[in-house]
Amino acid sequence: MANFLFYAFAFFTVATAAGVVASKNAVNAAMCLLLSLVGVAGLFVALNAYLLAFLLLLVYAGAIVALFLFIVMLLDMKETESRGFGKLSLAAIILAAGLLVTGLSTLVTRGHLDTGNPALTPALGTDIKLYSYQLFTTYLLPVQVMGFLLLIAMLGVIVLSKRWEGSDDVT
Amino acid sequence: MTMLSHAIFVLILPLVSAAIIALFLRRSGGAAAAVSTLTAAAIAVISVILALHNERFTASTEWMRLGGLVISLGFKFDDLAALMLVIVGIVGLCVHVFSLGYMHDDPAKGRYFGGLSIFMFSMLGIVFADNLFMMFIFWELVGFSSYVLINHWHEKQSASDASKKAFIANRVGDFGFLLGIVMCYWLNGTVSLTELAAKGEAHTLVFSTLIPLFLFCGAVGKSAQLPLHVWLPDAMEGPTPVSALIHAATMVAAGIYMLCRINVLMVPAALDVIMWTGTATALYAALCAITQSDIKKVLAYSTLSQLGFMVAAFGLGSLSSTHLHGTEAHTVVIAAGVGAAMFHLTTHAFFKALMFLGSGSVIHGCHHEQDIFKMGGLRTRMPLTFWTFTIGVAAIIGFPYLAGFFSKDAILYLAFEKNSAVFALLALTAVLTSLYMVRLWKLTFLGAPRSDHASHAHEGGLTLTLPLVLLAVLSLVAGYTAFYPNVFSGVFEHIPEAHGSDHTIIFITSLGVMAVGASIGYFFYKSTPTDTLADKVPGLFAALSAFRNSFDGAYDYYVAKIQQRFALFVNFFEQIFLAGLIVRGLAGFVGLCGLGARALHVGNLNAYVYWFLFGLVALWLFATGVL
Amino acid sequence: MTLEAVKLAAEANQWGAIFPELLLACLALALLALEIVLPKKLHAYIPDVALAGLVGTLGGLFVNFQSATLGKESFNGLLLHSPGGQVMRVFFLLTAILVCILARISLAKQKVPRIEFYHLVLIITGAMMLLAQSNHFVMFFVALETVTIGFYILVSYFRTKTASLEAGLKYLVMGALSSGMLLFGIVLLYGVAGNPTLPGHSASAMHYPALAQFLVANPHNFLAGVGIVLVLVGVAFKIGAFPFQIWVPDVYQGAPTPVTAFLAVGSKAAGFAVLLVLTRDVFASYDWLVTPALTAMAAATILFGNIAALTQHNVKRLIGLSGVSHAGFLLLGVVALAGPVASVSATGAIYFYLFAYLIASFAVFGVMAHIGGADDSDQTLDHYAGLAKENPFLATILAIGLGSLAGIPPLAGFMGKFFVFIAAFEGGARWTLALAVVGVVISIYYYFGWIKAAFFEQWTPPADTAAPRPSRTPVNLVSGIALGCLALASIFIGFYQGPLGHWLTMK
Amino acid sequence: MSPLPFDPLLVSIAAPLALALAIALGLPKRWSVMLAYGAFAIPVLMALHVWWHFGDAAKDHGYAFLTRYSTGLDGLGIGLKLGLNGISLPLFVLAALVGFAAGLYAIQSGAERLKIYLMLLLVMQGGLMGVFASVDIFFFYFFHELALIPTFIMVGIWGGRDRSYAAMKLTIYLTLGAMVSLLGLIMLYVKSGAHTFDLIALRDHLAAHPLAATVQNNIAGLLLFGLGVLVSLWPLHTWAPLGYGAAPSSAAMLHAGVLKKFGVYGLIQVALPLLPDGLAYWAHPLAWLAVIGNVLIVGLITIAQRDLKQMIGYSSVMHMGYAFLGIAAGGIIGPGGVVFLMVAHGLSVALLFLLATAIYHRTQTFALDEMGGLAQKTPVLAAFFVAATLASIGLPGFANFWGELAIFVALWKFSPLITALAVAGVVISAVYGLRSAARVFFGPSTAGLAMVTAAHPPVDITWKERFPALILLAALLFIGFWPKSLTTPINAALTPQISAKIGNATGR
Amino acid sequence: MTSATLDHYVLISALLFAIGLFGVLLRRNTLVVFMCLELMLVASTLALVAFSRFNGTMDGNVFVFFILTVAAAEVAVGLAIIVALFRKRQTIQLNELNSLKN
Repeated sequence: MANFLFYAFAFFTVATAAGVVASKNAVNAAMCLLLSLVGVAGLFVALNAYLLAFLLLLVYAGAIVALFLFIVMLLDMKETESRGFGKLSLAAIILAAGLLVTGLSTLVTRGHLDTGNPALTPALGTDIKLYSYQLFTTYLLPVQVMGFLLLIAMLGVIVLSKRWEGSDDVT
Repeated sequence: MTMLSHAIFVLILPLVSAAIIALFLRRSGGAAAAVSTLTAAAIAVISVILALHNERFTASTEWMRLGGLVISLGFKFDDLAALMLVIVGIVGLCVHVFSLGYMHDDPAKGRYFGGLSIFMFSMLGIVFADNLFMMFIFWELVGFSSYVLINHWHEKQSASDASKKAFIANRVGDFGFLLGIVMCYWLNGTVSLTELAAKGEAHTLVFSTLIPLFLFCGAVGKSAQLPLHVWLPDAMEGPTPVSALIHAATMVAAGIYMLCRINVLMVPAALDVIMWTGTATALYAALCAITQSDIKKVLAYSTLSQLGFMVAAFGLGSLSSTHLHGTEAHTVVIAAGVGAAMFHLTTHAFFKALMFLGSGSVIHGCHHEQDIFKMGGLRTRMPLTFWTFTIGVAAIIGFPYLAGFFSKDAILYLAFEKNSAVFALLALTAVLTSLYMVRLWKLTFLGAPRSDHASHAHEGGLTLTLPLVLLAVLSLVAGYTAFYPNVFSGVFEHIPEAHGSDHTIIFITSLGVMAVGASIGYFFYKSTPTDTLADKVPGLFAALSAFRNSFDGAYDYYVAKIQQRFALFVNFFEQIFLAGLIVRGLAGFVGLCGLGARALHVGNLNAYVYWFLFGLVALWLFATGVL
Repeated sequence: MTLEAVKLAAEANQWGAIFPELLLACLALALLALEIVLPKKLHAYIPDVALAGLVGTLGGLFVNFQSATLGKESFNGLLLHSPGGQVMRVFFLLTAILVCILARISLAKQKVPRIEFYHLVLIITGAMMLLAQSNHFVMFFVALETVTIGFYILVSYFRTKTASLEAGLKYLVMGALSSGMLLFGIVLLYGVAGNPTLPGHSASAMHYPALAQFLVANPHNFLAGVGIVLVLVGVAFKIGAFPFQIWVPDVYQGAPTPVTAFLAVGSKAAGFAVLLVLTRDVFASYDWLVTPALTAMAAATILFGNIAALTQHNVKRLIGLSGVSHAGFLLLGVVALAGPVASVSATGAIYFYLFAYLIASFAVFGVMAHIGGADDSDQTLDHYAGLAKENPFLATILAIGLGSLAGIPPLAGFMGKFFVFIAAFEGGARWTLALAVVGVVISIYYYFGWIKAAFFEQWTPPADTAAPRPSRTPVNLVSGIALGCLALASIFIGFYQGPLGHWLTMK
Repeated sequence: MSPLPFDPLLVSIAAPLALALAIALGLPKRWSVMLAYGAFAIPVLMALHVWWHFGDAAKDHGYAFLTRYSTGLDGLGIGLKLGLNGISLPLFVLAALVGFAAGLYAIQSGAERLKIYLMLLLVMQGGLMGVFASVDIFFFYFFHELALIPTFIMVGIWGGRDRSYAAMKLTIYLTLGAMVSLLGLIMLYVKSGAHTFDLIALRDHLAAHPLAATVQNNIAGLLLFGLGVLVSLWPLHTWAPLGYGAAPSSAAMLHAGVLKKFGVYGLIQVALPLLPDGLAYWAHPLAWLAVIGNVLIVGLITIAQRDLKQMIGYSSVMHMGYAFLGIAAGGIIGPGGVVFLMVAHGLSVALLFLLATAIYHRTQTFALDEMGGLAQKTPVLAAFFVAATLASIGLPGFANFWGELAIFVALWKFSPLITALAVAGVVISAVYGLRSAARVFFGPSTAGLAMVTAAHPPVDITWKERFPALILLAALLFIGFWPKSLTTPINAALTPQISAKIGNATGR
Repeated sequence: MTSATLDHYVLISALLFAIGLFGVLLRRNTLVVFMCLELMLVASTLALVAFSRFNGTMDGNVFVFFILTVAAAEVAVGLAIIVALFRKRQTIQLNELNSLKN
């Protein structure tokens, strides 16, 4: 069952991720991203990281993708992405794809990792208490920094978006 | 005062005089002339004292030391040096005195007399030098003073060119001279003349044909032998007293003096080269002199020719004669070349200086007219000059019992003994000498004046005539070795003397050539404003002129067409190839790379992402050593 | 898990050890508070508060330089307070001070919010200081991202200018891309180092010492190698090393001049602080991998940076590409450190170089801030023509700054290069060193070209009056003093290295 | 030690630099000019003082007046160590003298922006004093670069024709040379294992642990290339004539006269004692390059020049060929001759540049073809110029002669053929030297000159020009007549270390 | 069907990463590019969680928190920039956003 779940979610995730790249339309891409995230969340579940799966859906799917969609709608771009590539860029794309495939296959063939029996390793991700313990003791400093990160992100969005008196913005 | 301190005083005195003139008396020519002339007088007096005093000495002090290279400042005062010293002193004094009158109105008198003092200093340095480095140093310095004095009337293009030519031709000779010195230094470990002589005595000298040949290069330059003779006729652009002193009596003779100094280093092969060079120069110059119309140029070529005689004499080498003392036969080797050359040098110095000063007197009298075809009839107008000049002419053509007669006989005898081809050629040269000298004499002094200048000519003042008289006397008596006190025996005992039948042969030959040449000269040439030879045998005249100009032509061709063009080519090569193609090209290449690198920043983000991907791959490949 | 354990873990958080960072954070918050509290006419003084606060923090840091925590870990091993870390703290504080001074000049020409800029600078500075001292990949990543995201905002801060926004977007995409690679590298390292079947594995595999131990035990692990290379890519982006330098000219050109300076000096130095720690302490056993990679990168960076700068006419792009070449020279020092024969003086040489670079760069940027007009992405060499006549002070500062950047004795930049070269030679990077020499020679051309423009050329107005030269901002007291100090420091350090010289033998 | 209460070497470095700094900080012009006299004179006084006391001074490894000042780099074995040995002493004095002359000339030149001009010149002067007083190789290099930078700026601002290109080319070339030689010095520093730049310590260390032959060859190769660029070894010389052609006179005097000697000095002071095998390895290629390239090719190029200043520039390139030949020849005579020649050439070329500018002020041109007959108007200037020319072509009586002579003597042992070619250069130099003197001064006046002189009647050399020229000329003559003044210290410095090490001239 | 091992998860993660990277290479719509960047971050989180699970360590899981936060902040700022740029230039096509170049 676990295996089936894995394969199903894995396939789903990869397929929808490919959809993000392949879709003509930004809205479609965002929807594909959303689905892909759901797939990843599923994989998280398969890895017993329930909290993280939930958070992923909440933060990514709920907030980030929504934001994307919102912006896509807001900008309401009439033009679609120009299609077709020049010979040079086509060659570059093929080369890049080749490189990526080569890299992946190298990673798979050479990067084999033995693991102990997963059944025997403790699934620490299930324990919510552990997260909080870690976040508030060991990783307290990064959490504080994160706070400031979010603060400056907010500030940044304000600076970049708000109209200021006297500014010669045109919209 | 010891004799050494006399010598030092003599050497330093003209330098001090020159320094004083250069520093303080540049604008006051009269004072400069006085200082310089007094110096010359002192030199002459002390020279004679030094020579007469029977003390011969060597002394040296270290001048520079660098590692094992020691260059010393020394005195080698032997009979040879003493003889040369006296010649320089006396001729120098005469010329100084003559210059007082001759250069009286020159605006740059200070510079002139300063130059003369510098020259005296340099020349005395050569005379005294006890080693080749020191000799080289003063060798160069006489070249410098010659340069300054030839260039005295520097606003004349010809004077400027002539001085340059003289210096450069001398430098070419010095090129070899220096190499010879350096080679001798490494081969024999010393360049001290005394030590070399000692090694020669001890038969430890290392011989090499190259050393004397290299050293001879110096003499070729300084004594204006073929093929570096070209500067001497041009050097007549200088004031006439300068020509008398430097380009007739002393400096040009330094080459012969130097050869005599290094006689110990000579090897037969080198002597042969020297001999033939001298002979060729003698003959060539005599041929050139025939077609000259400038009084000084005739004398210049005659000087060349006489220098050729001396060099040839030196090249003929030593004589061995066998005397029978009872039953024992003594073989005596005398350095006949040295003796003959020095003897001729001595007599030549006097009579050639006399003639040059005489010509100076003529030029002065004729308001700087130098063309003999515009002279004539000066005999009556300048009688003293005429008579003294006549003595000079007689001396040079070998009129019996005058100075030149003895010395030339000695050379001819030596040639007769050693090499009959040389003898024949020298004899021929002697004919020519008589011919052109008589031609000059006749055209200048006899007949009717052929120009206003000549007709208004007049004798100069006492300063002009007094030296003439002195030199004339010397020209009369200098041929008698008995005339000299015994102090020069170190030189004069080597003068070859013909005895018996040889003596007769030489005497007759000598008389014959003199008579033939003089007759042709006297009877062939007419006192006309044009050259009789050019009129009568224009082909020969043209041929001789062309022959004379051939060297200059060749050099001019070399300088203008080869050296200058090659220099321009090399310069072009440097500008175009080195500074252009390579340097600018490299810069351009880097610049192109820069443009290429600049073009990579296309501004498109997608393109930039490729950089990341390819960069990642490349980095991986580098990291794992694939690339 | 008892309360005791929690307490114990909490006590490991020695907040006192990061008091300068805390001060900066508080200062940043205080700025925002002041903006709300103070009446509008007093807003003009808020930047001065920031400046004063920074100077105060710097002073406090100096007073407490030999702090009790020096050489120790804090925050459960997240941070390591090394002497090098202290040096970098000073470096970032200095950078921040100078950026603030530049900002006072540049922002005055723009209609944009002011206070937030200083706030951002302070937060980024704090994050950089933490970054330089991080001893754990989580801390590293978080601090790095704080810096990066802060820079996204700063680069696009002049949002009324297309250039600034476009630069922001480019920096955003490239930065996110590099962060992604870096993160993936960290993840791989974490995964490998925590693998229970491998020797030396660790439960806290993102802790540097633990990771280093693991790498020593597994000297040829493939995945670890991939992880290391990916991390290097991420850092290489920060320092602008070839081939991850491609964003540099565009972003430097578009960004506001103070931000360009901050990027060129602060961000780059942060990258080097991290790279230094990683190559020296963490990846040391993978020198077979790191050394060739860094060597190739250093060589290519030096050459490319200098060659590409050669034909630039826009001075911001020029200084950006010259900065790339400086990254190459610094990488040379890192190579010396990572090589099989580690150079003793390499660490100190890099620090010295960084300080020399800081001093010289800010001198140049300071002049640029005065020369540039409102549209400061358009600043070409022509704008400098005749500067020496019109404003000899700025021209002299510029010449000294550029001379130091070019590495001309007796200026500090030369000493930096000299030390790095020695280190590189000791480290065995002979051929790269030879290339570096070629690079220095090439660099003379554009640095000197700039000086030439300022000193030897006259300003001739172009035929079309469409592109008038922006008027030059007069030098005010603070920036005048700051620039003067920078120039004098460049000269002084060139002659007398004093205590900075001791770094060179610092372990 | 010197009897002075202060370090004369440090003072002679610091005095010009201090005034330069003061000018930079805004000293008024009046004061700047007045103090400049002092700042240029102090090094001369100090130099004469140390020269006078050198013989009696206590010495360590041949170095007198040793003092060390820490600059914070003791850990690296770098420190400002000042001292003079028999090789640096003559050059130290040279730097002081030429600097003084150049300074005096500059002060009176009335150049535009005189203050900055003087400031740069003072920096140059301070750097030059430092170059020759430094016993620490690093500072030796450092001061050289310090002195170099003003050259670029001076060419760029006050230069003549093509100044922009010339300044750029000069800068790039010299940076290349400096960087490559720096690389060599770093290699020496690291490879020696002594981890010090102190020349004395390095000597001791390398005497005990000589470097391997290949290492020596590599280092010597780098140094020869790098310093070769700085000294304009053919074919790396093309910056020199261009740069000198464009440089203002005082800068050209100091650069061609003194600064350029840095490279040769470095080879003698550093490479010769430390890398004897390395130098011996390169000796033949170096000698051929120098004799064919510098002496013959550049000599011919010099003949073809039509611009007086460029001609002097080329001639200085040519004479540097002799310096390289002397180094290649080895022994004591060769390098000793080179030191001699450096001093002599420094004085003479500085004099020539000074006079060339004086000529320019009268003719308004450097083009030889447009000049002629100036001697009629300015006889004393002509005399000076001819004297300087003759000095530079090696006439005895002037210092240059001894240097060239010693080099030729040493060279014969090395290779007679090369000697012959090198001596041929003497003829070439006579050709271009006399040609230029004749073109400028002798012969009838040209029409062009007549026009210029009609507008500005030329005055003869003024005292403002004459005094600096006299200093240089007097020094040339003094050394020329009393060569031992130089050779005594040179012998003392070269004999102990080098005769044992470089064997190809067996102690001579 | 073999059971899902760590290798499988790493492969999926790497695949996601590669797809994201490829998307960044390929797409010209800034928003889509940005989405692909997010995909790359997600790929990392997947690997982290997998490693955390199989290695039996907690750090990876906690790290995901931080990554998510960073991603959120990044997106916020990024979108703000994109919007601002769109307002100035009326386009968000990458190939049209090249006013900064030589």
